[in-house]
Amino acid sequence: MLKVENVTKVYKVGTFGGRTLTAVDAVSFEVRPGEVVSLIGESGSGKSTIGKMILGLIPMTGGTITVDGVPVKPGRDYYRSVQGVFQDPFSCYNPVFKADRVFQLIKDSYYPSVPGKEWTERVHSAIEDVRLNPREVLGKFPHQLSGGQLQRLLIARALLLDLKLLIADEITSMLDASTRIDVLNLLAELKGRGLSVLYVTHDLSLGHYLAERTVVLRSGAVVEMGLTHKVFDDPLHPYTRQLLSSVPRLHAPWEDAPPVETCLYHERGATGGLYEAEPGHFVACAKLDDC
Amino acid sequence: MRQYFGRKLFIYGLTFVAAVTVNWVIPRFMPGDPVASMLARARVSQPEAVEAMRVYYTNLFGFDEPIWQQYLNFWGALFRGDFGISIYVFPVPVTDLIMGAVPYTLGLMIPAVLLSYWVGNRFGAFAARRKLLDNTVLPVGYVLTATPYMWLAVLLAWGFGVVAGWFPIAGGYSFSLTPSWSWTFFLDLLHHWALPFLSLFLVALGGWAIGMRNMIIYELESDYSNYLAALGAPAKLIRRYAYRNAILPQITGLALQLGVLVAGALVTEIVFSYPGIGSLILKAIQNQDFFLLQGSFMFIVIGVLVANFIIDIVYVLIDPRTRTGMAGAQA
Amino acid sequence: MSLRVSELRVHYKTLRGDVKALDGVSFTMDDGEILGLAGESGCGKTTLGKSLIRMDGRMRHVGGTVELDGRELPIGDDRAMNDYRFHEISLIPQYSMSAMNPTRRIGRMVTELLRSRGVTLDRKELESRIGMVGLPREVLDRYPIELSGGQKQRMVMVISTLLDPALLIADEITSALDVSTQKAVAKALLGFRDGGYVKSMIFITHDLALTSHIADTVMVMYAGKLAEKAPSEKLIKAPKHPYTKLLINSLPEIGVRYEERKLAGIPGSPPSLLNPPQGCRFRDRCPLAGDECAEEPPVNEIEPNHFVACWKA
Amino acid sequence: ACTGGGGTAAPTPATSQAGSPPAQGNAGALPRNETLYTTGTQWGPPANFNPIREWDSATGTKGLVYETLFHYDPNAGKLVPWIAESGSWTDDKTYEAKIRQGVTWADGKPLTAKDVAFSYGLGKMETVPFHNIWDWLENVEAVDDQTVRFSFSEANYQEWDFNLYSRVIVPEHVWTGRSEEDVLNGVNENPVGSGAYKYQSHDQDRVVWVKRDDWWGKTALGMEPKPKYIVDVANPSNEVAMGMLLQKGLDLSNNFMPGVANLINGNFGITSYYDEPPYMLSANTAWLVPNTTKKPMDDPAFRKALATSVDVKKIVEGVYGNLVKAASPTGLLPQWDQFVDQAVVSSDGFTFNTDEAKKMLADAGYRDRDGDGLVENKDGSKISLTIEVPTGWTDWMEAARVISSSGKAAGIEITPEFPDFNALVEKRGKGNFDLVINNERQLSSSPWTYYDYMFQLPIRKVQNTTNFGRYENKEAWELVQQLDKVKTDDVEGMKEVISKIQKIHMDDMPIIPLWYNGMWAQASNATWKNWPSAAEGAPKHAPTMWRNWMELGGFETLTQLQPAAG
Amino acid sequence: MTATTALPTEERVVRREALYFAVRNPKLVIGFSIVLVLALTGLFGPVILGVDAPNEYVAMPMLPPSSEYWFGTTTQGQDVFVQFVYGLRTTILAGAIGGGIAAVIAMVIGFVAGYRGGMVDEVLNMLTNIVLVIPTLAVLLIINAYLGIRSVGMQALLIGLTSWPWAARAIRAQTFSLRSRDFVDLARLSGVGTPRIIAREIAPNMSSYLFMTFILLFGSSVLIAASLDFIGLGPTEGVSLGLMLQNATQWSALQLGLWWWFVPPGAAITAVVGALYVANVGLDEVFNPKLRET
Ligand SMILES: Nc1ncnc2c1ncn2[C@@H]1O[C@H](COP(=O)(O)OP(=O)(O)OP(=O)(O)O)[C@@H](O)[C@H]1O
Ligand SMILES: Nc1ncnc2c1ncn2[C@@H]1O[C@H](COP(=O)(O)OP(=O)(O)OP(=O)(O)O)[C@@H](O)[C@H]1O
Ligand SMILES: [Mg+2]
Ligand SMILES: [Mg+2]
Repeated sequence: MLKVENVTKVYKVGTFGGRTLTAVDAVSFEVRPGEVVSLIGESGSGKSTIGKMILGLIPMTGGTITVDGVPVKPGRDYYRSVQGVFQDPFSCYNPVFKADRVFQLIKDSYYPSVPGKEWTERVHSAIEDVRLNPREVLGKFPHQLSGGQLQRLLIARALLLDLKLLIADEITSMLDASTRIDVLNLLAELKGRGLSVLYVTHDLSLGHYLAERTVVLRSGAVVEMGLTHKVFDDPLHPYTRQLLSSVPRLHAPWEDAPPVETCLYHERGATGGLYEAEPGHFVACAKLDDC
Repeated sequence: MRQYFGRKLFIYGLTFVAAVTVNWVIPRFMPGDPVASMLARARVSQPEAVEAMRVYYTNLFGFDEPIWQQYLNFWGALFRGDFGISIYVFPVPVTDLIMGAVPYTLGLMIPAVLLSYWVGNRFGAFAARRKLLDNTVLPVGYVLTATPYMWLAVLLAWGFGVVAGWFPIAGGYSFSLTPSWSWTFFLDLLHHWALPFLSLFLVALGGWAIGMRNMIIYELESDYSNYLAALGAPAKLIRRYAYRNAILPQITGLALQLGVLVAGALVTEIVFSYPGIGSLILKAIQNQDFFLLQGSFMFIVIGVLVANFIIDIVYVLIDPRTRTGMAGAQA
Repeated sequence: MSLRVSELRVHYKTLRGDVKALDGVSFTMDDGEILGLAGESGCGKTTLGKSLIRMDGRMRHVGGTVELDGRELPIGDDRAMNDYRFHEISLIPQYSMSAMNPTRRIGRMVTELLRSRGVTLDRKELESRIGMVGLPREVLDRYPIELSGGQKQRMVMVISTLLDPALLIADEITSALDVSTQKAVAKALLGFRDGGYVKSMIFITHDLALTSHIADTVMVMYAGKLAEKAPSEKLIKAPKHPYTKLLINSLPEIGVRYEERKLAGIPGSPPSLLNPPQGCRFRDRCPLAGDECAEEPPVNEIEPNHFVACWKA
Repeated sequence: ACTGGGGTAAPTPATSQAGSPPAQGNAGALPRNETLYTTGTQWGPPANFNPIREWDSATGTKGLVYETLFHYDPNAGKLVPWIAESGSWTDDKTYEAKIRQGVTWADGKPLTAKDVAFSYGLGKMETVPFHNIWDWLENVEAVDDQTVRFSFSEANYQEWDFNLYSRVIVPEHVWTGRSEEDVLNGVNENPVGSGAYKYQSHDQDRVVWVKRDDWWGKTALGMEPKPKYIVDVANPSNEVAMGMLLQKGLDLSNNFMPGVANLINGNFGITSYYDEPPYMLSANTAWLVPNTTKKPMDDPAFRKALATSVDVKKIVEGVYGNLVKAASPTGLLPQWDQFVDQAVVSSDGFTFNTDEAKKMLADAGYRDRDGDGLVENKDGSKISLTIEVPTGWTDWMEAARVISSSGKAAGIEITPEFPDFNALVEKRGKGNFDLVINNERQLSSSPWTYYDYMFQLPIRKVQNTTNFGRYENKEAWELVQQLDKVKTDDVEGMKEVISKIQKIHMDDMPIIPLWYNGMWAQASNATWKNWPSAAEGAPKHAPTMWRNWMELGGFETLTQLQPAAG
Repeated sequence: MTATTALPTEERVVRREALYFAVRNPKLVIGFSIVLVLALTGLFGPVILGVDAPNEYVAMPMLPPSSEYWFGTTTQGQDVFVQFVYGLRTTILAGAIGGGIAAVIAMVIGFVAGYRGGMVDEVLNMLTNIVLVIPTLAVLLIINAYLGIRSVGMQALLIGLTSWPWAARAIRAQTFSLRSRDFVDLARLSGVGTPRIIAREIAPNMSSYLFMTFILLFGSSVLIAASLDFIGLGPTEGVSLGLMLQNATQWSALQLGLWWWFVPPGAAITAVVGALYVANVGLDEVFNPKLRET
């Protein structure tokens, strides 16, 4: 389905682009049909950048990304099957227009010939799919809707297309605990319908809740990836361990993991590529025993 | 840092080339021929004499060469500080005329710009968010910025000069004096300088006061101001900090405004017959003296360019945010 | 008894009427106690924090009193409050990232701030505290922009507690940080309390899990009112208010997977604080709601130090 | 005459005296009571002190520093001996001038006949503006130190008189060896002249002259200019000049000052030649010049109708507030009144009359065929003329508007246009215009200069100074040349020729005289008094510093001034 | 997040919030009232007065203001009030055209540079810089001095062509920050092209800002035009307030006591521009809740 190979992104930074910053560093992973892969990492580790490159919103510096074997080609046809939902639902809506304009844009681009009535029906059913009441949410301005409602409308919007892949970039970070869980449940359902989802997050518990497989990023490079339960139950990389230990848990005290800085080999993630520690579980260090 | 300056220099260099080219091109493609105007001035009627003079002046101004050669010559001359010979103050070199006028213009502009900037900003910062001041004094500021320079200047000249008789209304110094290094002369200079300065100062003052007021209101509402207030810092400190931050955009404002201020100085000089570049330009226009016009214009362009460049550098030096921006902390 | 808040009512003036963001909240705090304040977005947490130190222009003190160490705070009087600020009550704001003047070096700013409050800076003390939160002392010579988010957060923490206030209000100071920084900041806070730099602390967050790690007592608010307040252990393990229960149940934890245990959110949304309904405000979303809920439930101390505002508790 | 300005907001003399701007009694400052401040001549920074550049040398270069053989007194209509003691035609083609004894240059050297011969000899250079006299002047020689002899191939008596008081005499010992370029374009710093003043200093906006104590004229002429210093201020704008005059910072302004009548009538200590309209002496005639090569201006009948349509009174009163006088139909200046043939004027002259103009148009075949109130050409094509004056020349712009509207009233469509001076000069020279206003001939010793302007032939590709209307009339031009050859003391002979010329002018109207521009002169009595005026006992010279006018009375004015305090 | 229970009434209130504050903002109300009065005077004055040649000599020269000639007459006997009304029209027109052209250029350049970024941005930035650094008036002087045709439109055009740089910079910065908002990406994901995104997504978000920019450009155009007129480089025909000022000065109006000729045009320019600026601050307060007085 989605294949990300050796993708690199270098930004020019500084007032006049005097320096460079490698936001994504030779990242490779794969998302299979009907699978949720979660992309985990701290802020600034390059998660959104990867997502946007897949969506063709920013150009890559190196590597290839293919969807069903076809390289990313931003444009109407590509977006018919690949869509994204972003982190901040409030900024996804143009504040001066009504929220349902996002549906109108889809119609104008992809279904100009569908009669209005039929279109309304489709929109209604998509909205009902995300468990919203069309009458409650249509015809309103973004600020009159809650974050959860907006977020779900965005998902409904994506559902209007013949979607194969959805990039969900931290779609729950702005939500209330209770709304959050509703949205997650919805994603999980979509997966059941055969949709591939790349779920970007920095909240480990959410990634764990949803994904089949997990990719852990640090400073733009993959440090560990594999089946979710393997990564979480048996974290190999010290960074993964540190992350896991920092998560506040309701019923357990904070545990202490040795800080990553003490490791001689992990100044900046991996350099020698990934090492398959066990089948389907990759880690960016071959010298774990020394840590 | 080096790259930043390299970049800036490049942009300014390019601007300079463009300005010079524009300056060179415009007169050449407009109607009216300077040689013809010289001839018309001389009131010569004999055809042979006219022809001889035409040849002579055409040659003198270099119009007999191919156009590209004229362009190159212009550049060459520019670097020699040679802007040609004035037509209406024939045969004085344009450079001499400009050099005679520059001290007056700078003497007017620099204090007017700096003082109005300083006073205006202070004043705006002081008045912001103080209901009484905000509602009484600031409207005056609006009125001042909106005042056409010449209108104010003429009113001042008439009121303080002609009616009250406190100030002279023309010239850079008394017509009875010869320049010398004496108090008398200096005071006399000051006496003549006062009104033109005042008219420039007042109009600019209003602008800065308003700019600052609008800017500092945002700063007073900003997070760091709120934090200071929450920690019980006195209003004075908060205002001082807000001022420091609000002044930064005002510095860029200064760069943006410079062209306008030059225009203001021009008009003011004309009203007060102040012997600066402005008066020179007006005369050059009235007398179709395009070498003088080119020269004066070049001078202004160079002045504005240099001022902008300085402002750009100052800005980088005093705003830590731009400096770290250079180091890559900003996207 | 260090802090006693009784029946505090604070409203926001708006065009459409008063937003009753705090509508009669009472609680007490002991010396040395860290009170975690949790609740859905918009339930009035920040408002409570602000009321205790500095109300903004739209806030109006409508009723109730606040006592700190036996003295009543003039919370509605901006000028009179100034004596208490920083010295007695201090704040780490939600906006720590932008709380420091971007154009002053941090050290200088601190000096000037202290001087303006009539205190001379004890440079050694300052440096030692900076060391405590794990920052190099060179930060004092830097501009805020040169610090990372977590560093700024910790720096503000140091500044706010320099005068050893009796009460520190920390408003959502960790929500913008990633988990490892979050942990470091939280630990630093605890260290401050333990080091005696602050006597007591109100720790505002909507992350219940995090609160439970820091706070001694957790208070859950709902729509401008207190819902439940209990020692943190107790509140997590045995919540009594249906809202608290549902909230805790909707938190996914590592180990929980969709396939194995499907979590559920709380249906509906909180009422508007413009015209809050009569009676229990959670009634519309509450699975247990009954007729008695049409009347406002009082806050009962059902166990020592366990307060609940619910008829069913 | 004006009802408004009276005394409402105008400054009172008392207050304006309080703060007279020139620093008084300051060390290094020119003493106010010995200094004359003038303005109105110099239109920019003093550029050069080269008397050959009569058109842009610093004010006073000719007149104060360099002198001419004669001056001319327009009132008496006579040449006044100056450097020359006398001059006469020894035969029809030879003129001899006697140079005064004891005339010295500022450097002490004596001025001799050789200097005179040298100075006229400069005209042999092609680019020197008076080069054309060498078309008919054959030779100049210094017979002895005191005698110069001019031999002519052709004797143009009228033109020669004009030259006698127009050409400056420069010192041979300083100028000899100067290249043509230097003579024409040199700055001539530190001018060495024979005149009563010498250069002291200059700056962008002024030139300062100081009196020569050893000027020859004191004894030879028995006159002495009074001001020790003369400061000529480069022209500020009208209103600034007026303000300075009110502030007593100026003594003599030769600027056109609109509305100055109010100040003259009010009690501001400002005087002019007449204390009633037109206030000023007349200096030149402003004409409306039709392009006679264009339709319908090639038709004398149309031109005449056009002349009749112009409401000059409205210009005189409305635009100039009576500061000028309407011109007589001949346009000859009042000083030349004796040469106007009244018989010709009354039979062939024109006066403003809209109805008459309409009738004349109709009679000549210009009728309104499409009913828009405007006449068409004889062939039915539209007439749409433009009148062009340089932009910024406010009074002329207003005048052009009046001409346009009064033309319209008579049925001629005239649109005012205000191009830049340069563009206008070019169009004017090439004949690409319909109507322009022009006044490029000043008062002179002879109406010949006036008619020379009007009728000069041949028409060239570019007309630089004369006959912009490109009017071709061989007969008229011959008459003008004939006039040139009439001896200047033969007034009757002149009248006879002029009468014929006037007839042609009145019938053909190659140019339409409009009004007499004033010899603008507003003087303040605060420091200097006894300004020329029409009043009894007052000097009758032209109070002006204008270029080429010093010899017409400007210099004499200086000699008659008296300190106001004394 | 709290506004889930949005009621229809609430919506109306919110929609009209800007209006609510607008009509209660004294700066805005006073500013716009003055501009409106003057604009209407300029627009309909000539029609009502029924005069079509404002430069005609209609009365005795130098009459002080009276009931017949409200602003008195000039040295030539022109009715100052008639000229004033016509001048107002021209001046406001010059401001509108000049400001309009400048605003359009600033918008095009600002939007494109801000949205496209990269090389395009650099080049446009450079262009902006060049025009910015070359002093407007000086260029106008030169062009004007050598230009035969000088109509109001031409003048306004030239002003418009040279006075846009600061506005372009400001719009660029705004666009830059809007560009990174997710709704722009979302529009791209919906297959919308760049021009449409700029026009339909970004611009509407800045409408109040664009309007304010236009106001400022309008004001500065009026002032520049007045300066040009005053130096004698104004339109060669017609009346404008700047030309009136020029004429009044050239005919020494003040020195001769004709203050009624000199004062009104300058005062009107000051009033129009000043009122616009005041209104602009008012607008700022209306659209920016932070600035609203509490
Ligand atoms: N347009 C840009 N120009 C320069 N640097 C950028 C740009 N966008 C992102 N970056 C940098 O690239 C790195 C990765 O950014 P990215 O947004 O992908 O992180 P993230 O993992 O999504 O973080 P978060 O969890 O905060 O969303 C960061 O260091 C960021 O500063
Ligand atoms: N300035 C204001 N004007 C009007 N209403 C306000 C204002 N500030 C806050 N409110 C309202 O008051 C209520 C309480 O706000 P408060 O900021 O205290 O919530 P909170 O619990 O801190 O939420 P969050 O978790 O989002 O910070 C909310 O309904 C909010 O909409
Ligand atoms: Mg991201
Ligand atoms: Mg909050």
